[in-house]
Amino acid sequence: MNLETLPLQVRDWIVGRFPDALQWLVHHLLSITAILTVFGLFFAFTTIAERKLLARLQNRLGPNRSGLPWFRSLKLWGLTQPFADAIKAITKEDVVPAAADKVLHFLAPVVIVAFSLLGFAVLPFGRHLIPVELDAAILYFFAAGTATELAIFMAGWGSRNKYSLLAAMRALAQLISYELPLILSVVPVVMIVGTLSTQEMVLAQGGWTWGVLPHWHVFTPWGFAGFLIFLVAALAESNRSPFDLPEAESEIIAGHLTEYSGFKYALFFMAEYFGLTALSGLGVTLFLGGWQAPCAFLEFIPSWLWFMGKLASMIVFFIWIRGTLLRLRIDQLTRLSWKFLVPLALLNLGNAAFWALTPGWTGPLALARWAVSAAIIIVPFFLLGRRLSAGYAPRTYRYAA
Amino acid sequence: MESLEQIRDRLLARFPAAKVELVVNPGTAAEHALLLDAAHARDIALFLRDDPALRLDYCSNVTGVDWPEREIVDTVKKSVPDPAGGPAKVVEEKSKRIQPGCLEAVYHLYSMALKHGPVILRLRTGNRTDQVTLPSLTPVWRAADFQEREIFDLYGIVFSGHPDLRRILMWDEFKDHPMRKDYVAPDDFEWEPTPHGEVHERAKAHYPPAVQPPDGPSVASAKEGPAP
Amino acid sequence: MLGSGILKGLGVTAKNFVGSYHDPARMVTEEYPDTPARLPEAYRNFPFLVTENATDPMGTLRCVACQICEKECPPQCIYIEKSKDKKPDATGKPQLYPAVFAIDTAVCMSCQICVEVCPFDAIKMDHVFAVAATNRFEGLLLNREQLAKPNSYFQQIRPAEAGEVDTRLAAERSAAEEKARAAAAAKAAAPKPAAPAATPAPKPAEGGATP
Amino acid sequence: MSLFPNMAVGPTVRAVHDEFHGDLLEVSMGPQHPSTHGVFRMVVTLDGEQIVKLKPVFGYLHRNHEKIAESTSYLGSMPYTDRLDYLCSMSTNWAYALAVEKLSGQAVPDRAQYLRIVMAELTRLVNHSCLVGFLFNDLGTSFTPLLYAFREREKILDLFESLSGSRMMCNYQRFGGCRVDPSPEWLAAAQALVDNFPRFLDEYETMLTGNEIMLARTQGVGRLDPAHAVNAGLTGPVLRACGVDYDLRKVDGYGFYPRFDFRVPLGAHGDTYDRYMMRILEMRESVKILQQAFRDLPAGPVMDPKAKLRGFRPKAGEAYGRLEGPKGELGFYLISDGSPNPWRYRVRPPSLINLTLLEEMCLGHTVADAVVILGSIDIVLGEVDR
Amino acid sequence: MTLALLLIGFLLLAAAGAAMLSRNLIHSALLLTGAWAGIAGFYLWAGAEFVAFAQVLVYVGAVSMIVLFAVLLTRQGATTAPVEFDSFRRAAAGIITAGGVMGVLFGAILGTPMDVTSAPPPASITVRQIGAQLMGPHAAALLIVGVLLTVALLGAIVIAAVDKPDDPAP
Repeated sequence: MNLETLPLQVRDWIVGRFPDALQWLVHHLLSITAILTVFGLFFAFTTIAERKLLARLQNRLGPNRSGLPWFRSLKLWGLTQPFADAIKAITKEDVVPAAADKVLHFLAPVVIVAFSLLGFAVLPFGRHLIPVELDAAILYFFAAGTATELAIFMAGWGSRNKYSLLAAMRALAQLISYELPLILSVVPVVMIVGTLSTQEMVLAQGGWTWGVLPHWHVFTPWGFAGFLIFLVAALAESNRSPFDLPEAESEIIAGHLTEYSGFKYALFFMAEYFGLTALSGLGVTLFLGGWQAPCAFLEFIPSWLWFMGKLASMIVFFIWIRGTLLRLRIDQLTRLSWKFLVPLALLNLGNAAFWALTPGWTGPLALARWAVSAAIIIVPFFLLGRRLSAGYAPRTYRYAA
Repeated sequence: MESLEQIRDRLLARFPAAKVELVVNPGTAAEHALLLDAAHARDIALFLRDDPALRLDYCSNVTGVDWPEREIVDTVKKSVPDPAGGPAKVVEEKSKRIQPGCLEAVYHLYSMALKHGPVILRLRTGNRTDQVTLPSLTPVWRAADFQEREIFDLYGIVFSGHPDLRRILMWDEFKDHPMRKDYVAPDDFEWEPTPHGEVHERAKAHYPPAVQPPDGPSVASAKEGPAP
Repeated sequence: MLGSGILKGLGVTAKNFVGSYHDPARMVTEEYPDTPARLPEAYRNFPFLVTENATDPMGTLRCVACQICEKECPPQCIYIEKSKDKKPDATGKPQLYPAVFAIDTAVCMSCQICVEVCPFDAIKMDHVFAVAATNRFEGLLLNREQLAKPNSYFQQIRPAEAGEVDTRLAAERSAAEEKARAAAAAKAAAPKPAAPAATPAPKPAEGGATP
Repeated sequence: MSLFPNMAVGPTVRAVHDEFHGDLLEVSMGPQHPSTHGVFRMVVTLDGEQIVKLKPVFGYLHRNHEKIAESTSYLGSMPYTDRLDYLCSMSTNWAYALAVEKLSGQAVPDRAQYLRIVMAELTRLVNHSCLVGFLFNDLGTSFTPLLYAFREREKILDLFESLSGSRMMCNYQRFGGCRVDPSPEWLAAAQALVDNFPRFLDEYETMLTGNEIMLARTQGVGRLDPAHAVNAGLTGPVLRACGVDYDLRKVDGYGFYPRFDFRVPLGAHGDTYDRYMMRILEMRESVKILQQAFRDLPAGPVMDPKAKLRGFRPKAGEAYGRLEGPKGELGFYLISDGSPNPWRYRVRPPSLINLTLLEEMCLGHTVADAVVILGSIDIVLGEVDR
Repeated sequence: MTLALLLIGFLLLAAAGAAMLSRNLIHSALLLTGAWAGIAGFYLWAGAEFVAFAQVLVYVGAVSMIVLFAVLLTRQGATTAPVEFDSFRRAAAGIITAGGVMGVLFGAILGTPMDVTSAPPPASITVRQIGAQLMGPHAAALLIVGVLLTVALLGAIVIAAVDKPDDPAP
């Protein structure tokens, strides 16, 4: 009974207690409840982690006052803050504007939460812990992710409010223009591994050279470039920091969320975090070796701990980005995608093709292979980068005579 | 920079029909001003801005001042020969005259190009009731735009030629001009029962005696209990 | 390189993140209700009337109802009614005292001009900032009893300033006593040469007793 | 040179109703809006994201400060001047004291002049760090630069509090000097603060000045032509960002400024990036002035002995005193008729006049830029509406 | 399994019908998207996962956006007024064309030889086989579709690009 297969044994024990006809149903229901509880708590503690990490970035403490209801003196460093927020969100009055299109206004949060949860079905959390082994898993993941645009449009249009309309337009432009780099950064991995199923992708990243260097895709030139493009596109897809234009609080108040309050607002909030977690889960699976351990001798730690650890580190990176960077304007955002990310992603595709065609280069040739592969991606990065930031440079100033 | 008198003489030479007077400032700051007549004000302003010697390209401050009618008592000392041949007695002759009121716009002009100090222009309206129009100097200095709108809003001077003369601080439906000396504040303020002075009298008129608090604050607040 | 500015920015925030754990300059939160607020001595909020001792506040009020502060107060939030009779003050001179002294703390903006213009050091600025009342009209209108606080409280919140004021007042009082005693002695000496034959002058001790 | 370059026709203005593009959207930003720095309203007409027309609306915080001043004594108006530009009460107090001293010919001892310069420069640091923090908040950072700037600002406000009694409502200057003489400990604390202020500025610059997104979002946004700026009466860092060399500390040389050696930074493009850099460079210059002031602060009285506190009646006459406030030229124009109350009390508000060209700067830009341009002009509604 | 088919079919037809009958254009656009999702459900029932996910990705993700943009750009979204009965001739023309289209459809459905008994579920095809098929015999079709879509994309950009001057030079 080692820790690795503990969740499986618990599942088999529970499923075993049901009659055979129901076993199939119970099996899937169990995996659904497992995902909901684990990622529900993960969402709760991501909100508190975000607020405390942002606070620490800004030289302050962050929420640390909400303890337990009856043990007031026990402060617990604010860990029960998310449950306090949940109660607040539920008890707050849910104001629906009179002119709003009631149907759309109500449906938007439902759709956005449903579809953002679908993405978790194909992520391999552990060596045997994969909810559904789909052959076309990546395609399913992106199919589930597209409906968020629809939901944001419904929210923006349903609220009958000028700011929400502006936000709906911005959100559509942003999500559509960043869907392409996201998918293009995933295609090289599919090409190299040769399958769409996530479990095989993680298996393909197994093994270590000299027992220490893992074969994760991120440690190859095309993988690293793909991972960076994936990060930028994931930030944009989940409306996070440099790209949080739809709810740019300084310009159009809360964008498409302006007319939402109470539990519906909390639902939107939850959907955003689920989307972020699902996307970073996919990133971990494709580039950071999923549940693979970084070194051979660390193999004893259960695989699902590795997955959760990498997932948490990516979320921390997103929070760190949010604490530092400014917001892009809508035309710069779309220009960054079409004129910079998409060409780089296409080049990366070529780069991965070159990598796939030259497995035979060993010894000194391996260095050449690395050099060529790196050059294919770095040289256009500089060229496109210089053209993108043409005319923008820090200036030097003169002083009055 | 030339002295004010030289500027006035050059202006009179340049615009013979204009009436330009020097207004003396009795205070210690001794910042004297030029009183222009309304008709030629804009041409003079354009001249002051574009003249190479002056180049007053920066209108720093535009202020409205309200001078209501004032009764001036001039005492004139006259020596009256004493009919009985005694020494001449000095008698003060008091003559009352009414100085007509007017609304005034004061412009403080500086030069950013040549960095020299204030030339102050004063424009006065005919009277305070019907002749209240002055030529707007916004087409000459855009800086006067908001400040002239404020003078129109708070004093009631109508600036002819201003591109967008609307009230700037009060809401558009407001009728009176609050900064005039004879402005009577509307009586619809919220009752503030600090029962002393003029506020108390006006509060009495508003609220029937039943609601009024017992006189004297000490009694009222004793019931309320001490603030911490 | 395109991303260098962004990377430097990330470096600075990382330094602040790490700094917030060990460098006190980078952790500025003061958990107010738990750690009490540190007020500098010069802090001013809402005036109070100084009384000589705490036992009989209305008796030993320094204020002589000269109404200078009522005239000088910009928002006119002080209301004073003089007393009809006089009462000897600390230096013994019979002075008026305020029958009614009300400050409307809803209007007062704590600008301490009343403290500046008061010739008798009767009104000083307080350190109270947590002020709450259930009724925003009568509740914030503080009367004489609520405003009066003993001199010991004044020494406690402003030690330096209280010390100065006390030494100055003590000097004035001793000077006033000097003058009173000299005047009494002169008065006692004057009647002797005028009427030596009259019954002996009233005992000088009794003259000295009237302060 | 037309004064209204594109008042009527913006770069892409077109008829209100256009068949293919749909009609224009009129949005009212304010008076309750997260980034209008107070109750300021802009009625913006949008074509998609681009601004076609922008009308500022004022008056939501109008208390008629000037009418109150006409029925209060000269000294009584001093605490009200704190409430004009509530971020820089010390320099507003000095401007009012300067005007009254010019009106009544009141002398000011040397130590008081030095202290006034120290307080004015500390206020400049407070105001500029506040502005830069809020500008980045409008640009979209989640409060990080704002809290770094506020960390420094709070230290200076603690100094003001331990000196004048209140953080922002200092009421510190009097006609003829300052109210309180700072203690040696206070001077030592101020010296220490000023010495490590540049460390904060360096950290700020490494974090943000080279940031690519910052360059993209602010360079070329809200460009201003120097000739229009001078004619529209813009003053302060907004004007110097267009390259016009006009700083009252050098031009008027009021107070003891001629004794200090400091430089006035000038911009070249007049856009939001230049306005941001003006504030950063001016903060560095203020630190230099403060160090010189602490070094040779003379001893002596802080208040002119002949100055009268009550019953102050200046001779009939008028005076216009002005100084270089953090936002621009702050002037007080006083007309006295010999009575203890001024006959006319006028404040020249730099925030209001700097907004004259707001529409010209925003035309053609998007909603996001209008917020940033407004943030870079640095207005405080207490001073705009008086 | 047929119960699932009936359920999916019923939902599909209900959504399509509602889309037809609803007054509000935006509602009908969204109901249409619901109908496409129903078709994807049908593919899933038939075991063709790849096609189902492609259907959701293409139709529910992209085409619905195009339909919504079309509705927004022509600004009909707000109007909910039903089309009145204009003239007899127009109504008759409407009925004739509807009848013609229905006739063609039913002819095609009835004409195809379909054995009613439920065919044995085909062995699940792996994505690799689908890839091989696409790259093998159907490579030409794939390339033509790719070119066609790119041309359509460029055409859309050319039409939509208003002759706006480039971004104001920095």
